Parts: sequence; C-alpha cells; structure tokens
Amino acid sequence: MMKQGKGRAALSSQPETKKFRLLAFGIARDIVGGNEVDIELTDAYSVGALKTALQENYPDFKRLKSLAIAVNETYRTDEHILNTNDEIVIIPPVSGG
Amino acid sequence: MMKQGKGRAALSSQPETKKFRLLAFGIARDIVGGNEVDIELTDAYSVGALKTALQENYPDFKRLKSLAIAVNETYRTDEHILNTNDEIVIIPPVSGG
Amino acid sequence: MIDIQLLTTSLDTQECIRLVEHPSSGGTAVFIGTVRDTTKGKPVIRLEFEAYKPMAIAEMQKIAETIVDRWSALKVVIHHRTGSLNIGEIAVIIAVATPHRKAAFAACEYAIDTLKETVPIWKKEIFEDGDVWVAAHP
Amino acid sequence: MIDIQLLTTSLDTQECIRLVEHPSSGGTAVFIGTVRDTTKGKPVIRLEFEAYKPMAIAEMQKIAETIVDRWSALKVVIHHRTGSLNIGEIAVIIAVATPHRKAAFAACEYAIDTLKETVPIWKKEIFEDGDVWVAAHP
Repeated sequence: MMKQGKGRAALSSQPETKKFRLLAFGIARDIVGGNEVDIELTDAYSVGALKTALQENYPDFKRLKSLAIAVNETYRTDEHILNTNDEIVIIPPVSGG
Repeated sequence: MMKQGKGRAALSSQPETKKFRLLAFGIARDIVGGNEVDIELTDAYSVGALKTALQENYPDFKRLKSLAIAVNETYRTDEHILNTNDEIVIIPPVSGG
Repeated sequence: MIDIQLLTTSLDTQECIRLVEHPSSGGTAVFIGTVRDTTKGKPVIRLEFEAYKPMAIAEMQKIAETIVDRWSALKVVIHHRTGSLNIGEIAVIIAVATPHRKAAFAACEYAIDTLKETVPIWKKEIFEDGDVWVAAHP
Repeated sequence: MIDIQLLTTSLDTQECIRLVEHPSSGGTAVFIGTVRDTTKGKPVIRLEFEAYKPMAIAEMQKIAETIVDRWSALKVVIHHRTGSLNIGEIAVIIAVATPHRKAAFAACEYAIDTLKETVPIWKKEIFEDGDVWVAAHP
C-alpha cells in the first residue's frame, strides 16, 4: 500500500463512501426512474461493486438478459476501478439495427 | 425398336445426316466466326454427339473451361436427343454479374 | 473511407450507396434494416430508438475499422436512425464496397451482427396495448 | 413479388430498393456489382456484356423462385445490364427482402453465386492491348 497523506491517514482504517453519478438508457432509465441516478459505494469502487449495488437497490436489474457498464464511452469489466469524475453509463441489453 | 413407316424403312440400315442450326454467344461466336453455325450430325443426334462434332470442327472449343448446350432455353445433358427445329445454343463458360 | 452517422432524420439509401462508390470496387453489399409490422405475430404500431450517442458512434466506428482491416474494404458506411419510426421506415443502412464480392457480404453481415451486440442503441416496440424494450429480458 | 429485368440502360439502385419494400420486411440485402478498374493488376478500359436474352431471363427467374421457396423471401429483384459499361457502372443489382436478416444475406449471396454459374450472360474485358472473354479458359 502507498503511504497516505496526513489528512487521509487518520481515515485509513475506516470505510470511505463515494458517490457516483450514472447515466441510464433504455429499460435502465425506466428501472431507476430517470436519466440519471446516484449510487454510493463503500470501500470497493469497482464496476463489479457498482453492478451489485444497482441490483440490490433496483432488483429489476437482476431480471435483465445482461447488464454492462461503460466508463468514459468504453465497456469495462467487473475489475475496473471507478473514479467519481468518470462518465459512467448503465448499458442494459442493446437492440439497435 | 418401333416399326418404321414405309418411306423410312427403305433407309433404315443407312446412316442419315441431319443439319442443325446453332446460335453462338460470347467466345463461341468468335470461335465459329458468327452468330449462327450449321452442324451436320449423322446417325446420332444427341447433345453429346453435337459437342463432339463442334470440338472436331472447331478445336478451340476443347480449350474452354466448359461447353454446354441449351435446347429451347433449357440446359440439356449429353443424352438429350435434338430435333432439327429446336432452338439450339452453344453456351461457353458464363460470366455475368 | 469510413462514414458513420447517427441521425434523427430519414436515412437515404441512395446517399449511402453513393458514398461507397470506388473505381476498384467490384462488389457492394448493402443491408437495410426496416421496421416490421409484426413481432411474433403481434401487430407493431411503431418503434422508438434511443442511443447513448458518443459511444454508439465510437462503437460503429470500431466495427467499420475492423471491416477495413479484416476484409480490405474500400469504403464502409453505417447510418443509424434514432427517434420514433413507423412501419417500413429504415432504422439502419450498412454499405460495404470491396474489390471482390465474398468479402463484401461477409463484412456487411459482420457489421449488422456486431452492431446488434455492441452498439449502445435501444429500441422499444409500441403495441396497441403497451410497449416492450426489445431483447431486454431472457 | 419477383421482378427480373435485362436492360441496356443504366441500372437504378433506388428503384430496386423501392421494388422490394414490404411492411413485413425486417431486413433487405442488396448486392451491387460494378465494373472494377483493374483485373489482376491490369487496367481495364471497359466491359462488354452480352446475353442470350430469353434464357437469361428464365434462369434469373428460376433463381428468384428458389429464393422465395427456400428463404421465404417477400420480394426478390434481379436487374442485369448488357452492352458496354465503363468503370464504376453497375452491371447487376440483386435485392432480397425477408422478415429476418439472416435469410436476406443467405438468399442474396446465393443469387449472385448462382447467377455467375448458370445465367447465360458473358462479359469481355477490354484492355489497352486487347480483350478477353472472362472465365472462358481454365
């Protein structure tokens, strides 16, 4: 682990909560009830943790054929770590064409 | 064998020659030197016999990738028997499209 | 060489075909996706398409670049429409010009198959008695 | 349902696409064969097409009927041109509309492959230093 700055060192053993703003399209917009939704994650800020939080807060996401997350216009796997200033988008099953 | 009429009975043991008029397209037109060519067949009037006669009279036909005969706008196999009033067409390798 | 468009207005097949003209092209394959009047026997009133625009364009661009690389395509056009579409209207046009025809067919089919898997565009079918986001559920 | 034409004038892609419009169509595949500027690296000046017309039309009709039977096509158009064609000009347009796209691609590719094997049309490539009947020799 990297050595933390003095302000953060005092909090290093406490879980930290971060808020992420997500864009929602298609059926995801219907599920969250709007074009945007804020999701708070504690300690783990990965795409996987975000998907779990979405499915816990909105169980309808569990019924979809798939659920993907795009970060700054690129699909990302569950291991990818999010930053609060990323453009994060919920991608339900696509159906263009 | 069917019993022949009196006029033909007299000729039944002699070979008979028939003349067939063929249409020629594409490279076949160049080989025979015109849009039409007459071919005489003796005794055997099949598509196979016609092809053999064409290749004997115009050896360039042997150099083609394929040689087909259409009779009344339908491809016919070597066994098919020709009539002198059929529309007979020499079909060199096609290359449409 | 590549022309990608996400449009809210009617798509123009003639324009797409003009865009893929090339003197070394021997074969052009075009796919036109239109709004069908029924889904599993049920009458459809219209379709509504929406897109996550910047990423939809980026993903279509990726498809086109793959086609240029893999099939030596001379020109690739992908135009997709969003908004409300009536029966018979065109949702997508894909045109690929290649020197030989086999590559044009393979590339064009790859494009529409991949578009339907990766490009963030969603369509909702509007029926008389409600609506359904296509392919959302298993 | 089937439109077969053997024409001496320019082929019209827009017209062919219009002819295959159908409310139950979800996918239309179009093949456009154009005159390429080179053959095996050698510059081509123009192409000359000739046809045994009644049989060419009959054989194209057979192809279209097979497509309707085998792929449940809603509409099939095959337009072929004869005469002298310059680089970039269209020699053939095939358009197939089906309810689902896979069938449209398969049927359209079947049509051009079969046309090139069975339809009595011949093309001669005109080079600067002579001409060659395409595919005549092994």
